[in-house]
Amino acid sequence: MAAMFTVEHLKKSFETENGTIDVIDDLSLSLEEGRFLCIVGPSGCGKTTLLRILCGLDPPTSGTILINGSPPDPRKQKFGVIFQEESLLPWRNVFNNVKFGQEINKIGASDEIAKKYINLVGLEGFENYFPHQISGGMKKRVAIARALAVDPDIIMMDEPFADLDAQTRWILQKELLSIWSQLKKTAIFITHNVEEAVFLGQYVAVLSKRPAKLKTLINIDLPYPRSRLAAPFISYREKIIDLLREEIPSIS
Amino acid sequence: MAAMFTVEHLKKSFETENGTIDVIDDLSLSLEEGRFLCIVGPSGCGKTTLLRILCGLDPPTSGTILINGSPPDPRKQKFGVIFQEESLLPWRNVFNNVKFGQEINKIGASDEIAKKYINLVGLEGFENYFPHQISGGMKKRVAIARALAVDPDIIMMDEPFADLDAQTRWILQKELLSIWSQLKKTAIFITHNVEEAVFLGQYVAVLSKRPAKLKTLINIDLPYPRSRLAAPFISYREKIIDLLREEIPSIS
Amino acid sequence: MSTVRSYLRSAKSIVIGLASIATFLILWEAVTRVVNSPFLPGPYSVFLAFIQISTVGDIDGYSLGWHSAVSLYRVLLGFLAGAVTGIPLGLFMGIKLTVKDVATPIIEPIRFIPPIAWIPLSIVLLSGLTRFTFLIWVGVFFPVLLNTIAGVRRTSITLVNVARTFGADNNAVLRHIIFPSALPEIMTGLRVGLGIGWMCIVAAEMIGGDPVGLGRLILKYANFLQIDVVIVGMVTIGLIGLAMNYAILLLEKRMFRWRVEVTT
Amino acid sequence: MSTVRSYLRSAKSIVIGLASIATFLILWEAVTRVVNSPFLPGPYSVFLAFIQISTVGDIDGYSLGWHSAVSLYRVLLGFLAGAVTGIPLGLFMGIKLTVKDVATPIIEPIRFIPPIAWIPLSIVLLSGLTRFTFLIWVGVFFPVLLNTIAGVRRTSITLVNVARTFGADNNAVLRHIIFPSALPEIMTGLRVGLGIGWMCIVAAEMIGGDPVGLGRLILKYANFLQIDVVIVGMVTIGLIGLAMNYAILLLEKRMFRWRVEVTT
Amino acid sequence: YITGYFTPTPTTIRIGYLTGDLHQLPLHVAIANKYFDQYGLTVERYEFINGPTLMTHFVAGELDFAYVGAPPAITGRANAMSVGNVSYLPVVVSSVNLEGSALVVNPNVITSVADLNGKKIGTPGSGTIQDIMLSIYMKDHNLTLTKYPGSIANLPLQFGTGEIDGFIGWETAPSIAVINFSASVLLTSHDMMPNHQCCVFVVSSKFLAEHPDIVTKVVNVHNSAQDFINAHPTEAKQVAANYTGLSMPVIDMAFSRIVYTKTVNVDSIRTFVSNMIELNVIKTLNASQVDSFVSGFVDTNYAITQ
Ligand SMILES: Nc1ncnc2c1ncn2[C@@H]1O[C@H](COP(=O)(O)OP(=O)(O)OP(=O)(O)O)[C@@H](O)[C@H]1O
Ligand SMILES: Nc1ncnc2c1ncn2[C@@H]1O[C@H](COP(=O)(O)OP(=O)(O)OP(=O)(O)O)[C@@H](O)[C@H]1O
Ligand SMILES: [Mg+2]
Ligand SMILES: [Mg+2]
Repeated sequence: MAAMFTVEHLKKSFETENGTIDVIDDLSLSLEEGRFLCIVGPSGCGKTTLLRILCGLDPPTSGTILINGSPPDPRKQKFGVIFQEESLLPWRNVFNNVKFGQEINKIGASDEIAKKYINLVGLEGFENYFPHQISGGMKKRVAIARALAVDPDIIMMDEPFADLDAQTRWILQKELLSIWSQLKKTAIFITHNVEEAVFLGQYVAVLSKRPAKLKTLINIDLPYPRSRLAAPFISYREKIIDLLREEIPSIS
Repeated sequence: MAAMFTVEHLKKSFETENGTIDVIDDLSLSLEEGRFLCIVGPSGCGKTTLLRILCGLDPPTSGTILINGSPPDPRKQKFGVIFQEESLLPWRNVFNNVKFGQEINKIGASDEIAKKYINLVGLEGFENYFPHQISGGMKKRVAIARALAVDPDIIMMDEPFADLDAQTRWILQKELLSIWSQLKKTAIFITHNVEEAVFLGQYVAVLSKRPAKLKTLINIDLPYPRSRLAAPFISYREKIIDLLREEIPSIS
Repeated sequence: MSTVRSYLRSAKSIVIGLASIATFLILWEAVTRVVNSPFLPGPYSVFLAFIQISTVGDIDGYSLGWHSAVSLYRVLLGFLAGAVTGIPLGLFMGIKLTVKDVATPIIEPIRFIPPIAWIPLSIVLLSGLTRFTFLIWVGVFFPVLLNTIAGVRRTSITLVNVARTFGADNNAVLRHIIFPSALPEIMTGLRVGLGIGWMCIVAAEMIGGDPVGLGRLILKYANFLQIDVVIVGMVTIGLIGLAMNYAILLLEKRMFRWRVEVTT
Repeated sequence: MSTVRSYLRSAKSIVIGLASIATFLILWEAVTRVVNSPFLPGPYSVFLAFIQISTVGDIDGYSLGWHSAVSLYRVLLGFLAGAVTGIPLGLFMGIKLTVKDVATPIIEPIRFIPPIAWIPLSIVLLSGLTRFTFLIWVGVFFPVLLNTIAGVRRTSITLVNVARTFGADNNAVLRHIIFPSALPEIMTGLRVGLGIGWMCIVAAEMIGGDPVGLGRLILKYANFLQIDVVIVGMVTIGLIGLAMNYAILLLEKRMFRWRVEVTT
Repeated sequence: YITGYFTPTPTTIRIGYLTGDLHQLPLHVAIANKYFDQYGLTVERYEFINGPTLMTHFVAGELDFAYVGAPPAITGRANAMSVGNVSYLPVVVSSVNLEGSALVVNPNVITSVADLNGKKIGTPGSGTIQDIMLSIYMKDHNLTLTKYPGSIANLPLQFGTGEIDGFIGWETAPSIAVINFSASVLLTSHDMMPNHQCCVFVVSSKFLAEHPDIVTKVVNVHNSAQDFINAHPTEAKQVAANYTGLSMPVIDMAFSRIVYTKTVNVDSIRTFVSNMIELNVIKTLNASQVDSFVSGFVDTNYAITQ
């Protein structure tokens, strides 16, 4: 069962000791069921904040978010979320970290499914390792396995592949696409890698610099599997890079 | 003052409850003063482990590492290290995090220098924010500013730009090159982004999968500034990608 | 958090606090009526005794204020001694296995020994104010020590590594990383230790001398079976402790602004 | 860590431990000789008293073993009561601001009140074993409570968020994230609480009854001014406490294998 | 006075006494009537929660005089002598009181001595006079009862809750139980051990050697106070009421069971010492040393003995 997102006039600001900081400003967006949306935008623009609001962790300052007509609530909709920061439970080994989502979900933790996703992300043999005993990229892969192992209706990922080498990244991109296309989940995927966005997304949302607005929503009208070297692919990529360049102040 | 690295027959293994795991196996390498070395290799191959040994944090299981003839010791050589994981002091705000390295170094914490590097990484205005109030990419940038602010003799970076958008990344790559070329520091730079490796490095060390050996050391014989679209650049890139592809098991 | 919201929040918590105290007093009065023992005075007779002791003074003529001041002074000395010994030793025991190996077999058994059991030895070995200080110290030191060690253990190894790569020696690591990182546990240790220090005041004041101090007041009136005054002593200790605790909490709040705290 | 290395390490720490104890005993003997007080017996006369009390028994005919068993039972009951009340309440006070607002103004003043001061009330309100349990509980509860709250505050908000996005309700967050994450502090609280519980044994056993229990032994012989037996009681409490503490530490070691600890 | 020449005569003396103990009324009468001032003496008062704690301070040299129960003074002296620490031994220079304890019981349960069989009787701690007296009485009358040693402050409370069927203790605890919990007095200490010594007035051996003149003055003060109590009981009771804060009925009743006298009952002290040796409360003396111990303990130059 997939889901339909509608975000309307979303605003988010934080109160700090240094005053109010506006992070998202009047962002509207809608996404049909089973679609794959990639989000790109400058560092610090508000992507992670947006994701946290979309999965119901933070309330918006104003505006509405509806998933299939009701506000986001992970107790009702099955999310598979991957956080940008380290998010493994340090007291559980790799295997039990992957099983964690299942346990919470009460879908009956299945050792086989956990095993399957551990293999998928290339971590067979490391099941009994604790998080502090594996590399940065391996930790990210455990988080990916954990999110997928709950068979989520909605996949939300915040730069899941940033710590991975290109080769591993490509493999996992393909796996993700195949899982998504087989099961028709709705996917929201934040990335800094424009090539990745064009490779994966049906839509790419380009956000402005903070406070984040929707600068442009691009429909990537290419069939899967896509070739990174094809001319239309490259032209989409260049277009998005140009859009981003407008947003990023020449720091220094 | 730059430094010369010699690594000879380096081996590193860890004892775990699941037995011994060999991470680095007979790795030899040398790097003259003032050179820029990039290291690429599959996720989990041992890059971070190597870096930790090079900066004196971990002892090798066997083999020797010498910097200018003596074993690595951050109390004698001035390092500027950027870790792959989050490494900001949560109880210090951005400004004081950047000043932290200087305070330790006893080079007299200078507000101006801290300010300069905060601006360099595009964080002006966030000086008083605590780490939990800034984005993932911003945290990485604080760590970069902190490492550079001590005016290190040896720069060692573990995927410093992985969390940044392409545009910010390019800007910082250029800044890094200009700092390095002006002051002739020795730089060791771990990355998953092959393009980045070719753009920055005088040498690119391609490591094999775990246990890491030096698969090939490539001399990137291109003048700075390099153009990412030039044919020799692309051919270096493709060559390295091919080398890596041999190492990465098709996971799943 | 906005000032308005935090203002509302603290107003709310004061109201809730007053309500709980009121409920507590009503419950107390109810229990008193049910049990109906001359030795379980209700809140009102305790209140009267409170007025009596604060204004007129006790049988020896010492007022409640004086009793409180003397005990407060003794507890503060012991508390300071506990903090000054417990925190550094805890830090060193946390990071130096050798220090731990040397100190543990001596310290561990000592920490279970009741303060009262120390009285004879403290009379023989110490004199004057140091006796009181020692007996309070016995209560303060161990919570501070154990919590400090626990805090050291919580330190992120990554942060230690960051400091090391910048050339930090053990000292600098201790000062810049381990200490601030262990501070929340150290503060908890201090708060627990403060409570135990106060708990030791009766034992400490069993040592002879002027019949002054809240512990002495309690002992004296327990002997006369005037439980209302005993309760006045208990309540006074509770209130002073509460105030000291509140001061530490305010300090904590300032110090730990950087923390994100979990609430549900 | 390799088994050989950890074996060597524990052998080394045992040797160091024995050496420190030896040093301690020598120092004790030296101080005894210098002070030359009837109330500061040396290690040897304490040893003789130890043999006497363990084999022949005290003046009432109770052996040291029996004293120890009775006190151990009382302390264990109080300790369990403290753990069973302190941990859940600490968890709830840590995560629910309302619970905290209600509980704080009642609990905070109480935690400073000396156990001895509770004796009159405990006699009036409680009976039998519950009194002992209550007076030990007074010592155990607060360290466990405060440390549990501190542990909850340490919980990483990211991990809570992870659980939430998987659909965890408050209960599941508590069970799967907050509790395991606070466990190191909770264990510290339990260890501190165990120490304070033992410290309260003399206060608890001041209540009349069979003249049995280590606290009673101490009180009894303090009355006779036979400090050597008082010290036997102190040392026995120390050793039992040490053993219990060691058991908790072993448990901790098993539980916290996942932690990387800082040493320098 | 050669020693007096070398050591300036002190005008300030340090006196220890026990919290709220009606037995030690002479001290409070002497203070209230300003007897010390009349001899040019200033008193520093040191209050203690029980006799053993007082003795520990005493033997450490922190007190010159003390009002204390005979048994703690005996154990304190015996212990100090055993390690050859003889500077601050307690020496009895006068009596404070005789008797002054009682066994009170629940009249619904116990009406005769025979009823004590199988009952729970509280005592103010193993090794106290009362505890020892009860043991001796039990043995002499072939009684078996369960002794519940506790502390004096708690005995009336425990009696009130019905946890014990009676207790033996020093005044004012028995009187409090009678008045608050309608206990009845089964036996007074007079019945159990007539004229037994209770509290004594002691001076430290060092002070005695150095300032015999002052000791004489202090003993005179003490003795005048004793005379006053016996001559003016009403005024004395008022002093007692002021310093214990207890109600007049309690004080009246307690007063009737306390014998304030200047005369030390040496026989009674000898009995205590022998019993304490027998019970192993004193380990450093044996039966043959009792006489020499007691003759050193009671200084007949000052104390009137019988
Ligand atoms: N709790 C907070 N308090 C104050 N400001 C915050 C807080 N959380 C986020 N911000 C601010 O919101 C802005 C956006 O943060 P966010 O993490 O959403 O960025 P992002 O787009 O994910 O960036 P990155 O690509 O670097 O991860 C930042 O400027 C940050 O400082
Ligand atoms: N403390 C440890 N105990 C056991 N194994 C460890 C430990 N630290 C690292 N390893 C293992 O060493 C291997 C290499 O880890 P390392 O972090 O060096 O990889 P990496 O090359 O940096 O990977 P990535 O690109 O994902 O960051 C991994 O297989 C990891 O499991
Ligand atoms: Mg982000
Ligand atoms: Mg790494």
